[in-house]
Amino acid sequence: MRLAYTEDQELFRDTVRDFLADRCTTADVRAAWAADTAISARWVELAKVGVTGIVVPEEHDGLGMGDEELAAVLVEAGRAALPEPLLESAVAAGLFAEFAPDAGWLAEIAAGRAAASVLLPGQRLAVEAAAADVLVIGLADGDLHVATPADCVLTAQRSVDRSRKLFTVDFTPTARTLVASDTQRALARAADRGALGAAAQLLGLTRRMLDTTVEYAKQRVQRGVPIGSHQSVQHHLANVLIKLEFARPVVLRAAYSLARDLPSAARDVSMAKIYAGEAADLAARNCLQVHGAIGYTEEHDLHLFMKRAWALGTAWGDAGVHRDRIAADLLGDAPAPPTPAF
Amino acid sequence: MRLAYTEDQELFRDTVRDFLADRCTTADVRAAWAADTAISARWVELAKVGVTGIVVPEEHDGLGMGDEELAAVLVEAGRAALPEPLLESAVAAGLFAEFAPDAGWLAEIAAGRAAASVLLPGQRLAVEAAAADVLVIGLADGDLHVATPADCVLTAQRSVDRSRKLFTVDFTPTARTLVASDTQRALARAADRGALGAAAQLLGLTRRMLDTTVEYAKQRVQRGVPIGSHQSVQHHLANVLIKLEFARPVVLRAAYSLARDLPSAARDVSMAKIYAGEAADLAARNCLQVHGAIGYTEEHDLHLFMKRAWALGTAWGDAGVHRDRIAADLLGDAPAPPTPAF
Amino acid sequence: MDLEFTEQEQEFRREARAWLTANVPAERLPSMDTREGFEAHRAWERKLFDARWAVVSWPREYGGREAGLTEWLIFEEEYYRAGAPGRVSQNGIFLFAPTLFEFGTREQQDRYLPAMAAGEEIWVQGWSEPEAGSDLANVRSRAERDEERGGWRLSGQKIWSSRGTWGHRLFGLFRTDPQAQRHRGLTYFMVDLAAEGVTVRPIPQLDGEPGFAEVFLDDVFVPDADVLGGVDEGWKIMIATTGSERGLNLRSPGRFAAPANRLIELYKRDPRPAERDAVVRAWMDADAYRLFTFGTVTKLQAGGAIGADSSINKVFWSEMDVELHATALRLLGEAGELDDGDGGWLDGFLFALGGPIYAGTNEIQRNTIAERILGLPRAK
Amino acid sequence: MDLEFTEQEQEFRREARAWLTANVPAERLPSMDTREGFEAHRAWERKLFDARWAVVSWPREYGGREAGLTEWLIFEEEYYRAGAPGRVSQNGIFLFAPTLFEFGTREQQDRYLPAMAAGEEIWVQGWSEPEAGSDLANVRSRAERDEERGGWRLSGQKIWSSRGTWGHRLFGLFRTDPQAQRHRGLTYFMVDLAAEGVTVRPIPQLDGEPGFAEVFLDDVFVPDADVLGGVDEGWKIMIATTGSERGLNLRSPGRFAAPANRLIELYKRDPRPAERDAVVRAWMDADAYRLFTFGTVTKLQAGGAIGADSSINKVFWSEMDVELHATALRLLGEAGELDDGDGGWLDGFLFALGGPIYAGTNEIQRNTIAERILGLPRAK
Repeated sequence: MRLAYTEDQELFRDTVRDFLADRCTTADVRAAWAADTAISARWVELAKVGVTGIVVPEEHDGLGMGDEELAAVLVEAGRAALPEPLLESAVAAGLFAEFAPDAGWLAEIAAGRAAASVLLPGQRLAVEAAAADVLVIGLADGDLHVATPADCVLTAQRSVDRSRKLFTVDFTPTARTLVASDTQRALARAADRGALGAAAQLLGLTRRMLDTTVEYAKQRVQRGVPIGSHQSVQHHLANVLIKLEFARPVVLRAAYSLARDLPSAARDVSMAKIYAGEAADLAARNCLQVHGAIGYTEEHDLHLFMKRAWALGTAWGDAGVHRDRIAADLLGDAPAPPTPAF
Repeated sequence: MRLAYTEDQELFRDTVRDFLADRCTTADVRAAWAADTAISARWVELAKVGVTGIVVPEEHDGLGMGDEELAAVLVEAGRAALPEPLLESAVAAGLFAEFAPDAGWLAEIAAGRAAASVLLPGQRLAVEAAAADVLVIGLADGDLHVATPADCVLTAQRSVDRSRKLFTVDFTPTARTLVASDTQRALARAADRGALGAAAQLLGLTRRMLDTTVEYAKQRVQRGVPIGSHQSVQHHLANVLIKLEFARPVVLRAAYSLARDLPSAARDVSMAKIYAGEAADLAARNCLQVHGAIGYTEEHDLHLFMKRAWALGTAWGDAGVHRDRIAADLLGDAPAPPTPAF
Repeated sequence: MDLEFTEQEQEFRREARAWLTANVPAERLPSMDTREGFEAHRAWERKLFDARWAVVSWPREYGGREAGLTEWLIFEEEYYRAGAPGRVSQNGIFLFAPTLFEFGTREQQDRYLPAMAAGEEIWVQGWSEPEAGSDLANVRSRAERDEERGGWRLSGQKIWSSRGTWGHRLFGLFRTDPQAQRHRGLTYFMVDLAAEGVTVRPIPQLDGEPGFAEVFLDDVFVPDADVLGGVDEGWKIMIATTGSERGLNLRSPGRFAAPANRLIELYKRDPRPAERDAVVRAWMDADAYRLFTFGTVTKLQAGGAIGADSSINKVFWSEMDVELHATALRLLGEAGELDDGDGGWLDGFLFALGGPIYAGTNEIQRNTIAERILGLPRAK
Repeated sequence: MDLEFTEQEQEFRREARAWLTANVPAERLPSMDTREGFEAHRAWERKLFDARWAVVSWPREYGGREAGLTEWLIFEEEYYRAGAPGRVSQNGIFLFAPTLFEFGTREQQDRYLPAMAAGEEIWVQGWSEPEAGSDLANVRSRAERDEERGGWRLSGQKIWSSRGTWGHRLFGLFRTDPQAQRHRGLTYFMVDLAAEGVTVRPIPQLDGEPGFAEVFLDDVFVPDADVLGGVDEGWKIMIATTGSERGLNLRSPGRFAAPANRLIELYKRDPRPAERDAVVRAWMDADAYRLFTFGTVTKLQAGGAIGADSSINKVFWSEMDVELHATALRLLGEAGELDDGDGGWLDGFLFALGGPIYAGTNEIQRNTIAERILGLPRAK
């Protein structure tokens, strides 16, 4: 029994962390806010570190890894508030690998020459749908389509996190775009990967908000003492750490279960999304409160992480959706929906 | 618009408060724990102050008052953890006044010569059913019976609050005991009076726990400072006060609505039970925490109030039951049950 | 007890409702913290004022109706119920005006109140300073005597000044006696933001709009006529105003009843049972807040004072407001992260998050409750 | 990552389950804090010991199985799953024994460990004192040297000593150097509660039973043989033990998984949808606690230490335990206020309420988390 990443996994994660510390600063995130798309020159660099091809099979120039490594890296993406559609491209890559391995997209994604957007049954919003090179669209009837932005009518939507370029998608399926049918099971798994990925990012966001606020609380002096010496501030931040430390193994276990397609995988993922979401929610609330007015401005960086946390708390099924799924499984009071409804 | 008791009401309430401070000390409550019944010589004295006959019509030697005055007095009963079945007798008196005014019980109750127990549809537990002089039993079909303990098979149950002498009641209705039929509406109103009365007592219990704990926090010195100077202790107790101060007008409004049989009365009562119950729950939790180990003993008086609070939080419909009723009314997602199910 | 409204009060309600129904703009105005929205909101204030609805509790001579507290509550309920625009003149009419009424000279009142009520002059608060935080006794901005011109020269820096970006006049404390410590030696000034030496730096809030600003004063001349109350008596005067900010005025029950009712509608349109209890909670809390306010009004009408009770009030409404809006966003599901236009739930959420921070953080309010109401020893 | 158990571990689980299934008493034993229940629980300990299940992680020579951490987790899961009685020897085997193993002499270990494991001698903690509160460095009970008899004479007062009413031996700190301040000059003693000069005053807990006691010592002789570790070195030794109390040992995941599963059954028997989310929450929290513990075990097996992380652990389990039991009482509806016999939910609730208080209140734990893990400046 061992609940921890391997040394290799940690090494990879640390490499990505270092890369992001350098190449995804808060100035970079702000640049994504201002741009039409968050996909930048960094995408190719991420590919060079291996990040865009984590779940791309080795025969298509990827790393051939799975949900454990993806989750580890997405924690780092959360910590840096990386704005690129890394998770979406990974979800798409999983579907490509299963249903259209030879369409060429896998190698393109692994090389950072392409980024993907994805729209699963129940979802109405697609991240970066306009700037993505390819859209993977799963329909409720199990049909899987691969399209380009040109095949769709896209309507931009404004997320609270302006670095998330969201669109509603009006898409008319055709025989040309259809790549597979009866893919319900794979689509459900893809949705679980999305939820796990959101959970992982939420962990990283929580850690970043906490670290930032601890630093502030040490340095900010009021009435002659650092505010971090007040018991109320201490308890606000201790409560965040408790939430985070209990969410971490839950997310780790979900990655483990999903990577192995265990029978409990869907429930484990739902629990991960709930715990990581709650940790991030509490972090946003308490870190804002500790900062006070300065945290309430867009000049301070805190808001970049809070807003990403709120957005990802909602995306890929919010707490209510995932709680319903767990309740159905535990209490049997309703049939468990195979996929989170968004 | 005036949300406050009248001067007369306050005068009456203050008289009862003074009486209870003198005649219902924590030693008296402990005596009730040890005895077979909590009905003591104090019952007659309470009658002399007018307390047992608050809702008994004047023509039967009562005060002829209503739910507002009853609630005001029950706040004081809660503050003192008065163990007698004051609320039960008042609920019974209301039903007597409507359906059996001439059975003689009204004057007996007003004079303190009799105490009543009550069992409404859905309730399984009757307070003081063995020592009460009369049991008023409402059945789900609307039949109303008046019985004596001898008409029933009583099985004692142990409440967490040992001063509450609880019994399950095995009662076989007969023509002799039947006093009225089709009393559903009155029974629902009686249940609301019970819930309101419990809410009022919960307010008083909250105040008492808070006051006791504030005193302790001022006096108890650790590491050279009174523990009440710690921000965590201050916030624990401030949170209780906030809950209490927002529950008070809610209970007051419920008494007002029920006294006038307003259309919103049932919803208002449910809200009062929820708010007062939450205030008392938080008070128990936080006051115990501030006391620490000493509060965890039966030697300290705090437990007398905590246990009464837990019991009354459960009795007359707990928060879940009352929330369902409000949700049905507000959201219309289910027909509003006419009476809280217990 | 009497929870009915009098026939006169009901007539007042009908009148307010009728006017609001006829006049509230069908579409939401742009944010008052944009240039365009600021002007649109001023125009709305003018419209209110012309119909004598801008400052219902004020004396008739300044555009009011001399409404009592109950009528004020009724008006506010109707105002929010109608979905009327936010009050761009809020800092002036609710926060500053009570002080001006109590401590201002007749000339000052005549000069400033009508323009304030009509939305002609928007007032800006100058309480916080970068180093003072929430501790106003730490004010460092100073005023030096200028005998020659008959006034004072003000220098220093104010921050978190709501409406500071577009507003016209600032009220706040400046240190007139540099020797005095803490809350002594402070004077209450009214400052023309168009005066020479004033620099305003807008600060974008969480919603991206410059709802507050940093105000730099460099040797800004303020004539004696714009000193409010006595020199060095600013602290005492300020206390009265912060009492208002934390107390009844800023947050009328109507402010929460309206979104709570909208939340019920949102739930009914697309019920998510997992959120049922949170919706019920939001509605109940808004209702409890209304009842609590009724209790306060009853107390005030009997000659009582609010005092530290306003801290209880402030903690409750500010946390309720956050929860109410967070619940709405959850009900919206996937769309919860989106600007939802006329729904305004996301904007409302971001706005609500300021509640537990401003006008004394909720941590400080809880200390106040513990110390001033419960009588616990002072926290260290 | 590897969340499977090895074949050997699974065999260990099967063996434990089989024995427990065959041997756990069908009816709940009376409370261990009554005379009768105390003896019944001791008899159960004896039975466990005879089958070598009393102290699975101990060396074989003292009755253990030299089980590793994972096996210990498995045993605990099975133990609680089987609904086996509470451990009356808990203070000894979990709290004191690690210290005795680390700091005791071979003679002390041989003398005390087997009797402790067999339930023959029940150990009682002597940490708190009436004036010291949770601050053990404030210990005032003193030990004076008795050269003549070769030992020490102990005087003072200990309080909140769990199992103190019926237990046999007490471990705790006494001040051997009256000049030394705070945590210096303290020595770790083992005291025979039958010795002359010892008076035990039982204190009834919330559940009415004397689960803890006040222990008065008046010139009680303790021979040198019963000093644990060096004279004046008690603080260092004590730290090791409180580490255990707050850490892994006292609260195995099985302790919460079992009631969480019972809660699910309770809900299914009579579903109250209003409590659904609380039931799910309780189960999830118990599951999260299990995973957290897996993480801790992984860290320990890799040679890491727990340290201040135990504060995170303690806050979580103690608050989860209260919520879990409060949820059960709500599910019981009207019967939630009743002693429910074998259900034991009310007893469990009252027991759980002690969690946030003992072994360092959760307020102190949160300070520790803030200061020792997050590195915030010391609270004043």
